[in-house]
Amino acid sequence: MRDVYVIGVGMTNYYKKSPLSAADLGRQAVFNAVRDAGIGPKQVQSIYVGEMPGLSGSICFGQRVATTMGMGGVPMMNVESACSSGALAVNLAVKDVANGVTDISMAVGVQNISATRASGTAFSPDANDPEGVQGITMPGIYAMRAKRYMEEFGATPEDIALVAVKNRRHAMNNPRSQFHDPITVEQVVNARSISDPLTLLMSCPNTDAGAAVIVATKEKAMQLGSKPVRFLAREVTSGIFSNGFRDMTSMEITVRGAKEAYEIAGVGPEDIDMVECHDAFAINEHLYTEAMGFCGHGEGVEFIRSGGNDYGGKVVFSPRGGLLSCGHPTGCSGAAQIVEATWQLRNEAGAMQVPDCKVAMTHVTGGGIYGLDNAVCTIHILSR
Amino acid sequence: MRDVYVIGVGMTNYYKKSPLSAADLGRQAVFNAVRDAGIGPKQVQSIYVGEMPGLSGSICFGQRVATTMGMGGVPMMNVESACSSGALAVNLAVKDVANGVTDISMAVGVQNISATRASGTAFSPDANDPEGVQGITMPGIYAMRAKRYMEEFGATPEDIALVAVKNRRHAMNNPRSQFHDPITVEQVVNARSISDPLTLLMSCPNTDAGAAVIVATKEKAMQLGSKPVRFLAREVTSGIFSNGFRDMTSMEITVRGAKEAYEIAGVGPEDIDMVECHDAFAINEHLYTEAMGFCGHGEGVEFIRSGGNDYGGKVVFSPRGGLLSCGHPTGCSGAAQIVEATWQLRNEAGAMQVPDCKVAMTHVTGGGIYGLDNAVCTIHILSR
Amino acid sequence: MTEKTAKADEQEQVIFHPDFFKIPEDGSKPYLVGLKCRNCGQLWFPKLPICPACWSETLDESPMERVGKLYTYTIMNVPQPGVKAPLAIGYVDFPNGIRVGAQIDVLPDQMKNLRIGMDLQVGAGVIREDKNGKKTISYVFRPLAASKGGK
Amino acid sequence: MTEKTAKADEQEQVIFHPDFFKIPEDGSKPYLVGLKCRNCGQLWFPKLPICPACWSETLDESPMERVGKLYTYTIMNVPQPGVKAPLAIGYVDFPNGIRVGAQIDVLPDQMKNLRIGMDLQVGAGVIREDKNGKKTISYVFRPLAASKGGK
Ligand SMILES: [Zn+2]
Ligand SMILES: [Zn+2]
Repeated sequence: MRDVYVIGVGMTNYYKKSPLSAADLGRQAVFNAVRDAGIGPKQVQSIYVGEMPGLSGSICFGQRVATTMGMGGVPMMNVESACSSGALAVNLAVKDVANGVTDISMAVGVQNISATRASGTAFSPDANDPEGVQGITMPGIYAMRAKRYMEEFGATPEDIALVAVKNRRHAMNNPRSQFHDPITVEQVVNARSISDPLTLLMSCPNTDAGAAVIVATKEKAMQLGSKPVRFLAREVTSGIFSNGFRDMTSMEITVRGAKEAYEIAGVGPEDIDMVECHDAFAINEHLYTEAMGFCGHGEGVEFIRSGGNDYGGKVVFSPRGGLLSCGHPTGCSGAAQIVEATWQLRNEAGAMQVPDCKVAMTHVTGGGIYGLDNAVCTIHILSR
Repeated sequence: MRDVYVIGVGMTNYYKKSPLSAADLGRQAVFNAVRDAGIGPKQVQSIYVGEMPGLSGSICFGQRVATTMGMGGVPMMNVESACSSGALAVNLAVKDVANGVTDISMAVGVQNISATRASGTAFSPDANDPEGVQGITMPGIYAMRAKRYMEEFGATPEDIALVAVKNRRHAMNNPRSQFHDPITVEQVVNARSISDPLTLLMSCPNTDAGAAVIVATKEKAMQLGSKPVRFLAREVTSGIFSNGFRDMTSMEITVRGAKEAYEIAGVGPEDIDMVECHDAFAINEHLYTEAMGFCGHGEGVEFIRSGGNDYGGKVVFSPRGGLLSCGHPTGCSGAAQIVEATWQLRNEAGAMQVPDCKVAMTHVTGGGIYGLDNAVCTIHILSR
Repeated sequence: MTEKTAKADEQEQVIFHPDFFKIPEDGSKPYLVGLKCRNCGQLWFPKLPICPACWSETLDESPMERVGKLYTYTIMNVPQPGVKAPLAIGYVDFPNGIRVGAQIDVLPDQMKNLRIGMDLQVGAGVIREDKNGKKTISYVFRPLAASKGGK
Repeated sequence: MTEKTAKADEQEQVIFHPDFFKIPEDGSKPYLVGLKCRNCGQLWFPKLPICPACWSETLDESPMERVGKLYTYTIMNVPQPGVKAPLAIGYVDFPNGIRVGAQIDVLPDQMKNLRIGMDLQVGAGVIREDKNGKKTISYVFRPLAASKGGK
């Protein structure tokens, strides 16, 4: 397998309500990424596009984005696994270059949630999902994890709020994030309850955005003079069905996925300078700092109280502001994380910059299906 | 790159209205394919699932199918490019084995159209597609191709009907096809007009079905004692945007895709014994026999009049009955074609058997987007 | 049958899902139906076409005990369409080793009494109602002491 | 403006798409707006954010001639929701080398007179109407001799 480098990244803003159509969000991200790479659009040899047609009703979304940019005539596929869709697109693009299928490939992630029929309501359940039909929503599932976590490990609503406050503070430095006003623990705890104990400010908002990542061989990256950002690992796995007494405070698919990713990358949690994690709800950083091995099971409370997940701590979680304050454009988020990690590894992250950032990890799960921790988990580890 | 073999295939019936949910159609196809391969379900190392969430509203469809069969914990992705979705899944599974990523991978294609909101109406246009908003439908586009083809090459409605009659005759031998009654040229020509000159009997019906294909290395195939069916080529490409005076009787994306596939496979049209082509409308065999090089441009009329596309002719098109008489479960069709081609190459196709079938080609396009011949084209060439 | 389902009978209703959940006609209490694999002995809920563990197609119905322990729960204030807020939902661990997620049928002013670890029993209830008043009946959980409460 | 759009003014309506299609306020005839890339000279229709050929962001509006030749057409009898059957649609080739697909506004009994190669001109018309009567106005093609016909 060949080493794979990021040669260009592009993003739109994270919009509450995008002024652009979904296709134009994609086009803007692609335009920015191609310009960032300094290549011609026709040098891209395969294209993968993550979007959730189950929300948008789209058909051949990627072809709609790319062909009117003169990028047709190459292998192109749309990929979906809920919130991991954009990360899957990156996975496939990197795999093409790694296996010698292409020298330059592109991944795109897009979601225009505000233009979607389902907007403003919780995601509808699959008619045949026994928990979906009962009305269980994604916030409901994470609320139940939070409830159990609080019971077992003594976390308080204020502990959960700490993550929302931190990620908002980070977002204030991100020109593209959806929110730039500071919030306090008190405000977070007292915000409207979405699903007890999670409040509105502990939950990621619906968001529209597009992101694009162009990857290439080392030779191409050097020819182009790209600042070196290399993939150490790309991991994608799926949930394991169980009817039994799963520990809902231990995120099985992320524990397994992170372990595999570390092994492939040849690094451990001690080597990771920053993480973009799937912080769809504020409890997630407790769950994921543990699942990724930054602290032991149940130790997330103390880890986060002591700032272990912040600038100056062991690892910076969500320097861009996370899903909590950038917002969560579902099909886009997995790709957006890699764009933001690339800027950090290039030392181009401005006020968000994680000092001396050498290794970054991006992580996104997705899919509420009964009997699974999550349907999917996607992890990338990148190094400068 | 390693050689890749089909080791197991599975299909459901082609249903007008499936008694099974979409997920259960997928499970039945997977069950049959795993049993056919003679492997254990946990030996499958990666899974790709083609379905159109833009029609069904599905999220993480493949994970819903596979994890309750104990096949979770492996890389799994849902892929879509309209009617090519199932073929893209096969493309990715084969690519994993070819590149040494896995030794055994599985592709699934499923669509339950009858359970879909959009059922019974033409596909809704993307709100931003300038032709979609004008009301142009897929039947409309193919009708316009037919109209121009008739004008340029002297084809008559009876010529177009010949394809529907032939494929119905083939379907009578297929226990899984949707129709088993013979039809005549007169019946086809006089059926209700869908979009002039195309009648109902010249158009593929909505259909529900699932198909699965398991592929592996030569070593695994030999260990399992599989009858050898090998991929000579897997081609996927996308449309090229143009506002100019395209020749709508020459199927640009298929001309290009077939040329590339032949080159990779090291074969030509003269070597192909059978084709499963995208005969969504009866005019398509005129267009595609030409685009694939079985006869020259404009010569499809005579080629088909003389039975060049039938048993005893140069190449058998759609021995299973094609989309016209099996029906077109969109996300499934690309995978279903490969299942049926495998049975032919194994000499297991019963009354449908193409005599001494050595090399088979499967072909599916998809996606109505203005400025493109088609959004996508997917071709596989397999040999015994 | 409970008060809730009796009232629902007046309008169109569906049971989700007759294979998952039985309401005996003799008036005895509703229960969940587990599936036990005849080959490997593994238990599953709800019904699946094959055993996920061993792919046996022979699974025998195995009625589940009616009382289990609440593993975790939440009160959802932003529900799906067709479901009214506030809505209590939870996962209940049954003695046969199976965990089931479903609605907890308690009045809003009783929701504060829910506790992780408490006993809940299976009952029948209306779990959703569409715009046309069509109701879906399924299993719900109720506290032991208040099994007849409506919403 | 044509009779058709004047009538539509009585109810809510949208123009698809003001960048694609101009209905001059001085009463002169409607026309399509091509885009000419200032860098490579390529013509495009309808408006795109960048030139697909050379990625220039500077594209100048280039009004198109109003008459073109019908490349092919069909009468659709099974339309999309919001569109009435029978509906004639076709691709028209304009002198600037651009092909445009749109509805052909002729009465059902005139549809048999459509011919490949005939001249059609651009007009304004109602191309769809949703359940609430909201109309979409856009460009349509009409035979030269009968440019005032309604449907
Ligand atoms: Zn078993
Ligand atoms: Zn240009």
